Amino acid sequence: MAEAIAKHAFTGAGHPPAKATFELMARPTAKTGLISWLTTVDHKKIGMLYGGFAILFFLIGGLEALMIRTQLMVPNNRFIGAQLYNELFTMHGTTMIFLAVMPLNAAFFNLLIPIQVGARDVAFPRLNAFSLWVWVVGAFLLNVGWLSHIVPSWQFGGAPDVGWFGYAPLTSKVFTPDLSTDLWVLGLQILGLSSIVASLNFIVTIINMRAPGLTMMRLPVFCWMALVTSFLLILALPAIAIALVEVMFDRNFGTNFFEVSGGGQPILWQHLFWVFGHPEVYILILPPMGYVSEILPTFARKPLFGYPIIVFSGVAIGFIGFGVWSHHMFTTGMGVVATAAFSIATMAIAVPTGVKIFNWIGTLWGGQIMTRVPMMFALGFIWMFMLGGFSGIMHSAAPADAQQQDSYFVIAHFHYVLIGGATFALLAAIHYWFPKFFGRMVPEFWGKVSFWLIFVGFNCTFFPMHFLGLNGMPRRTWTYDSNMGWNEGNFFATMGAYLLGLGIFTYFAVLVWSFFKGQKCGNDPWDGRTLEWSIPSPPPEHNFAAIPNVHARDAWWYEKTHQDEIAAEKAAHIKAEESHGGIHMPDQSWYPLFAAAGLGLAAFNFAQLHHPVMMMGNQVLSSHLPLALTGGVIMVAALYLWSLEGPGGYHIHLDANGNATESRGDHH
Amino acid sequence: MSAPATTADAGHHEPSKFHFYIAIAMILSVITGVEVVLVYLPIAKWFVVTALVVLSAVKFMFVIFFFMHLRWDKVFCTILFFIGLVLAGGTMWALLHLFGADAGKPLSAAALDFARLTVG
Amino acid sequence: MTRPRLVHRNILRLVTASFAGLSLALLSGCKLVDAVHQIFSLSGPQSTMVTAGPVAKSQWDLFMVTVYVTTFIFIVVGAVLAYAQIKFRAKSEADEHAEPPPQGHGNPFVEIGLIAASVFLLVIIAIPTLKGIWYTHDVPDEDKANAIDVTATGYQWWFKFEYPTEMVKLPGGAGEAPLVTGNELVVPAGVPVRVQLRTVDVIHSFWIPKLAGKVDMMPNRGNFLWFKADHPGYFYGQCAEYCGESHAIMRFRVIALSAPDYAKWLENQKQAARTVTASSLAAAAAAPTVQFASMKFDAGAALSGSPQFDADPLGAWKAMQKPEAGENAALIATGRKLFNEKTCVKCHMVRGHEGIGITGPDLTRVGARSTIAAGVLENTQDLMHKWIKDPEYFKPGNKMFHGIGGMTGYMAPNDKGDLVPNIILNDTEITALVAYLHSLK
Amino acid sequence: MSSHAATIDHHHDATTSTGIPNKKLLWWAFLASDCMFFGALISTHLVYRLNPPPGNAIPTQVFNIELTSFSTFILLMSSLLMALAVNAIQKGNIRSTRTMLLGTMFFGCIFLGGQVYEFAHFVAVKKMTLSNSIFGSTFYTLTGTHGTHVAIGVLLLGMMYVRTFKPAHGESGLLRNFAHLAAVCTVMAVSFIWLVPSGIEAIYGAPVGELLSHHAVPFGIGAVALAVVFWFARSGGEVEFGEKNAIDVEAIGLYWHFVDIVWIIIFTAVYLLEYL
Ligand code: HEA
Ligand code: HEA
Ligand code: HEC
Ligand code: CUA
Ligand SMILES: [Cu+2]
Repeated sequence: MAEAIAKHAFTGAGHPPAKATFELMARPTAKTGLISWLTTVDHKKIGMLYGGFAILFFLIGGLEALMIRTQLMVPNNRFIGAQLYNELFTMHGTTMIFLAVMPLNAAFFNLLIPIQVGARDVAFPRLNAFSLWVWVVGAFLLNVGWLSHIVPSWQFGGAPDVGWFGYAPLTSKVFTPDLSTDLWVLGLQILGLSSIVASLNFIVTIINMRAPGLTMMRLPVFCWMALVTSFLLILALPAIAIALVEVMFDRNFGTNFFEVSGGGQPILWQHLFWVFGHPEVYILILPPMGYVSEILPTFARKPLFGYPIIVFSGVAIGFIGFGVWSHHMFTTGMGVVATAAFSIATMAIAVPTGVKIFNWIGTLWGGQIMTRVPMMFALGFIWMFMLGGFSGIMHSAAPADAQQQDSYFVIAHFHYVLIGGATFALLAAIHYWFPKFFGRMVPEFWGKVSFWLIFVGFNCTFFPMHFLGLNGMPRRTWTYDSNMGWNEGNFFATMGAYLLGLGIFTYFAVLVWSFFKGQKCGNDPWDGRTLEWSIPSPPPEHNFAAIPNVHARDAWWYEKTHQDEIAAEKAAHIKAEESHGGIHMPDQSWYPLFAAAGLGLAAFNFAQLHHPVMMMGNQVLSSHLPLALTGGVIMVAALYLWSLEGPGGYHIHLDANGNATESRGDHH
Repeated sequence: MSAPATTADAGHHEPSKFHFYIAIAMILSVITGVEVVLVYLPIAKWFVVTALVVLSAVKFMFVIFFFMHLRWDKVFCTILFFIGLVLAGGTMWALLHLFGADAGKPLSAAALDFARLTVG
Repeated sequence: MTRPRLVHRNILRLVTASFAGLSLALLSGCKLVDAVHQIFSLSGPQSTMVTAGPVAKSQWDLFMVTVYVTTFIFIVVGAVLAYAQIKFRAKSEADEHAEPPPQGHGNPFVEIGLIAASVFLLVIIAIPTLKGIWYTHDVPDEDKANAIDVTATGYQWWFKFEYPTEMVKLPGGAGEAPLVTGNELVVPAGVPVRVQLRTVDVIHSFWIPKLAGKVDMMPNRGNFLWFKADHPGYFYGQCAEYCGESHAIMRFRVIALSAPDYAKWLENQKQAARTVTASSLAAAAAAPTVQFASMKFDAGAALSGSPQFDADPLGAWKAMQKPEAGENAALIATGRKLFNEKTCVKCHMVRGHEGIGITGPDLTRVGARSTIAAGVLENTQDLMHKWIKDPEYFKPGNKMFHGIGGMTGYMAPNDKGDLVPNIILNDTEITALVAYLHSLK
Repeated sequence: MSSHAATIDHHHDATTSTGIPNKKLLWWAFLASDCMFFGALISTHLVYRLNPPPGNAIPTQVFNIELTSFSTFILLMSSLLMALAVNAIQKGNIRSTRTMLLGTMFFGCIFLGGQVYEFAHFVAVKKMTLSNSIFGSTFYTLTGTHGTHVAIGVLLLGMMYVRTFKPAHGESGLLRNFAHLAAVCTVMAVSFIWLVPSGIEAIYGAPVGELLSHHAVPFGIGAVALAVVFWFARSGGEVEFGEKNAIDVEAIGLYWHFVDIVWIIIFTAVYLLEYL
């Protein structure tokens, strides 16, 4: 047993750390400062980087939303023009989904999965860093087009403007000749790569790195949802990757996949996109369901009601989610049989989702509910997500959807599930785990103020949109006429959005304040139930002084009630591990960053192969091919060096007081 | 773990699969040969199609279970791979049906020409 | 183990209470009540609730089924959730530190019961859904014989309508072609209309909320939809698939007429373009003009905006069919000449006159339309003047300004490749053009 | 880690919860994902094949089934060698592993050569290009993506081959490191600079001879650099690579075999079924 535990702590699957033969870059060892962040392989640091970027983009996406709402405040408004508006909603949707909610989830995957499964890091720490930096490259490519609004002589053609699902043939060269669409295609492609790599890593981590005793049926629900989500990602993203390749070829090499004059079928893009797109919405909501399933038991002080059923329904949602994509295409003339089949399949998803709602209520039932801020957001989630789910069911009735599709009713539906659902749960999670990772509490009072502002503002913004949609207001319209009966609804929604913006602002302002000034907290400020609450806040680099032995579903709750038994076990583990050389930790590395940078250089120039970019009246980077190839070579070289360098590693030794000392090179 | 394993004595190993692999490869080549011949034979079309599908499925299974050792690995690997295989197969099946249905048929050539003419 | 203390709870209660009170007080101000009422009103011209045909009605009825079922679930589930939230709330700080409650793990019977109940409720929705899918797909068999066919084609950013069975003679003995109009679809009321949906560029979607849900115009595919207007009326339509820069203002209108009115309208449409000369004006003054029977307009709309038009759009449309007072034959002739000289003719068809283009809307009877530029502007002389003066202002990116399919528009590239003004018009010229176009009834 | 396990059990890894080595799990999950990848591509091809637009190319007039059958056979044989390479390293037999790796690469290259010839032939003689018919678009993209997978496989095998020579104790001069790296980079740069434009030229219709003459210089530099890499790699003495690295070889093997099974499907669905 002790052997297994000691080995378990190993990351990098049994590679004996050896002196690097081809040591081109000395392995960085900095623990603080810029270099430590750039070269880190620590899942917590990577998680925080993901989180920081995601929150930044969430605010940018929100700002874009506020501009959209301002334009729609009054009819025939000329605050912004059609073109800019189209860029705004495209980038708002793309940003919120790919650059805010997905990476925020990735942040929590990184922060929590290794700790909740009782491991010291993810299975492939350098690969994890690679996913992060590749994600940054994708985010850059998507947004770089904005620069041409600031410096008009940079002719990227503005930000992407084809809508977040970029229906062909609008994406073909004939209709959107500018670079923005190429950057959109490549940006999404690269974000997809990042997500697939990250998901593979999480799958292996969850399945293979569990602490002794942590069976799958004891796994925290959050980890289960992360596992299902990771599977959805690796299985759904290839569909859009292929679709994007096809668009890219159409644009650059004259293929005919979606080229109407060559016999292409633009509807194929829709199928491939939604084969990805529908699982994608569950990719956005399953991790939030995980957070809520962690938060509710803590604040109701009861275990999750119906754990196996919640887990199973999560798996079921993921699986059925692959068979309903065409409900986004009810109006494309698929024929009655296909429409009927997808309609019914879509309704079926209500069952496993409902099961989760019922079990959450079951968790509350008979508990001692403490309405702390995270709990308020979690409860808000249940209410709002339920409403959003109901409008989803209304969409699933295909003939009724013929009136709702592409109207504000859809906008209302998906903001209820995406904000009322995903975002509320994320805000709950941020508030809940903030003390764990920063060691400080967020003040309750201001948290509650922000909750109420957000809650009220959100409903004021999006509830009227149901009615706007039923009253015939189409989405993606930069202006509307004053005689359509939409004036009041839009005005009200815009006011709501400002209120919502104020709420979001308050929320994050309070976080920033708490980061510096918040009250310090101990291991377990909420009386939590899972393993992360058993370690110090913020967690040390090696997470656990001793790898825990898991005896029950809520591992830490069990530990708290069986302290003697656990203390003995832990002492034994520590001894065993020290006798094996101490706690093994993976080394930092430059290569993930370099590989990603090479990829960025390659992609950025590849996008421009057919578009010379003008800067200050001159054609700069006149030949992009060499630069693109250089980028490719840098990437492959970095990957090669990465594989030669090996995982490396060093050891941490703990003294009786838990103080750590490090030793390098003592690999025996 | 860090023991230089190159010197590990072979006695503990399972018997070499060298000849076994060669046999598998031979079977695979023969099947491929049969497939190629099959399409030229004057037999009912449905039969050839079925036979081809079955034969390539057999080849597929031979490779994943023997060359890729699924047969000797933990079942979980098999499950993992089949999740992807089944979903991909299902999606392909659905797509082919969606496009094969009457409603999914593209405009006739005539209608296409008409549409093109009106673009001017 | 540190725990946040329960400070501020009472302050918070106070804040929420006063917030609620305040909003109630505000809402009771009567102008506000009106406004709030408006927020939830469903009586606009594109309402999906105030339907005017069987297809839209069946869709709304199905929607209401989903509303009833989900509202029921919401009330039941919400009540339980609310009860749990209130009942099991830790009432005091002491409560929170009390022994934790029993750590129960679930109850399979409850789960299975709830799953069964959900499935049952879904079946209630599924049955009418299936019925609706088949009903809304195509004209019912018993009505097929009456149905008329039209073809709607989407262009960035306007619609062309064709009547494949109504042939018109092309001028100069060039044979026959289907009748073509643009942006306003005129159909007979009480008759099923089967619309073939085509597009020449990107995906558009054809949506007349009061008559039928939308169906997309897919490149390379032959989609169609059907609808029937229960009674004569004037209906708003909208492109419902994002199709580029001016998607927002790719609108259209459907005018349903009684059978005799429709026949008269067709009769008039089939003539070549109207030519106004001094003598034709005199002759027309003597002859009786086309008269439309009076009919009821579905007035369930509470509209703001240009009141004269909105008060009776169908009436306004009918008024447009008659030649305008004070037509000036000389000015119209100048306009016709300019229409040719300024190269408008190469994009616009004016059947019987010089116009031969097909990349822009057919203008043979543009004067008789109630709107121009795809439902964006009311077709007054003034607004048409503004449109011709600066189309880009009203419709960013439009092809009349930027050119399309090899035809140069208001702007064209010069030798160096820079865009320069190509069609230059002054106010007097535009006035003449408008006079001409408005004479095309 | 002091557990001097005398043997390595290649089907059970005690350090993981499931006993499956992390790398193996990673690759199987990736292959599951790759199924979707090729599923989408093959779907695209078949959708257009079953509902061809007017004026599409006629596959049987384009294909050369003898060549393709030969390529299929070659790929199967490479798969065999790959399996044998894994078998050898699991026995700790590095020499045999190296031979098998080289053999696999060699067969992979023959397959690639066949494909380049096939493409060039289709374009130049059969007049089917990437853009002049939808069949061309889907066919080249699908088989080209598969070919790219093969090429990546060859690259990975090459890296693995070089790695088998990595000296055991890490003593090697800085200069040597730089020279090695520079050579590797040159090979890569050249193969990109050579492969990408010549691939594009091939697709747009240049015959093989012309291709070679156009790209003689980079091709030459690449060949020299390649020789340099191998020379640097072949250091005598003890190497670090051994039976414990079986999992690395096996991982690449999984990838290689997967590429083979994808071809099994393509061969039937894209080629053979056309002849009915
Ligand atoms: C987090 C993201 C998320 C989630 C979870 C969902 C969940 C669901 N969605 Fe939604 N959806 C989106 C995000 C999401 N959606 C987005 C972004 C779009 C628009 C994309 C675009 O066009 O830009 C969209 C669009 C969309 C459409 C297409 C609309 C159109 O364009 O015409 C449809 C159609 O069927 C649909 C249906 C559903 C259904 C049935 C669910 C179900 O999963 C909901 C299930 C939940 C419940 C039903 C509530 C709880 C259940 C109970 C209390 C049990 C009892 C209930 C019953 C028996 C009914 N969604
Ligand atoms: C998770 C996803 C997500 C989230 C959170 C949101 C959040 C919001 N969304 Fe959006 N939305 C989408 C996903 C999302 N949206 C998608 C996918 C589309 C479809 C796009 C398409 O059609 O292609 C869409 C489209 C969409 C539309 C329709 C546009 C159209 O069709 O024409 C509207 C209109 O009101 C809207 C509004 C809002 C508002 C008001 C918010 C608010 O919740 C935003 C709240 C946040 C803030 C207000 C930020 C506050 C911050 C500050 C004030 C500080 C700023 C400071 C700095 C930047 C330093 N969204
Ligand atoms: C390059 C082609 C082109 C030229 C030249 C052109 N137009 Fe147009 N015109 C269009 C297009 C396209 C539209 C539809 C615009 C839209 O609604 O998006 C249009 C719309 C119109 C309309 C509104 C028609 C309706 O049914 O809504 C009028 C009136 C009009 N044009 C008048 C003119 C006049 C007068 C000229 C010459 C000075 C002219 N056009 C020159 C292409 C052209
Ligand atoms: Cu046409 Cu939107
Ligand atoms: Cu969906």
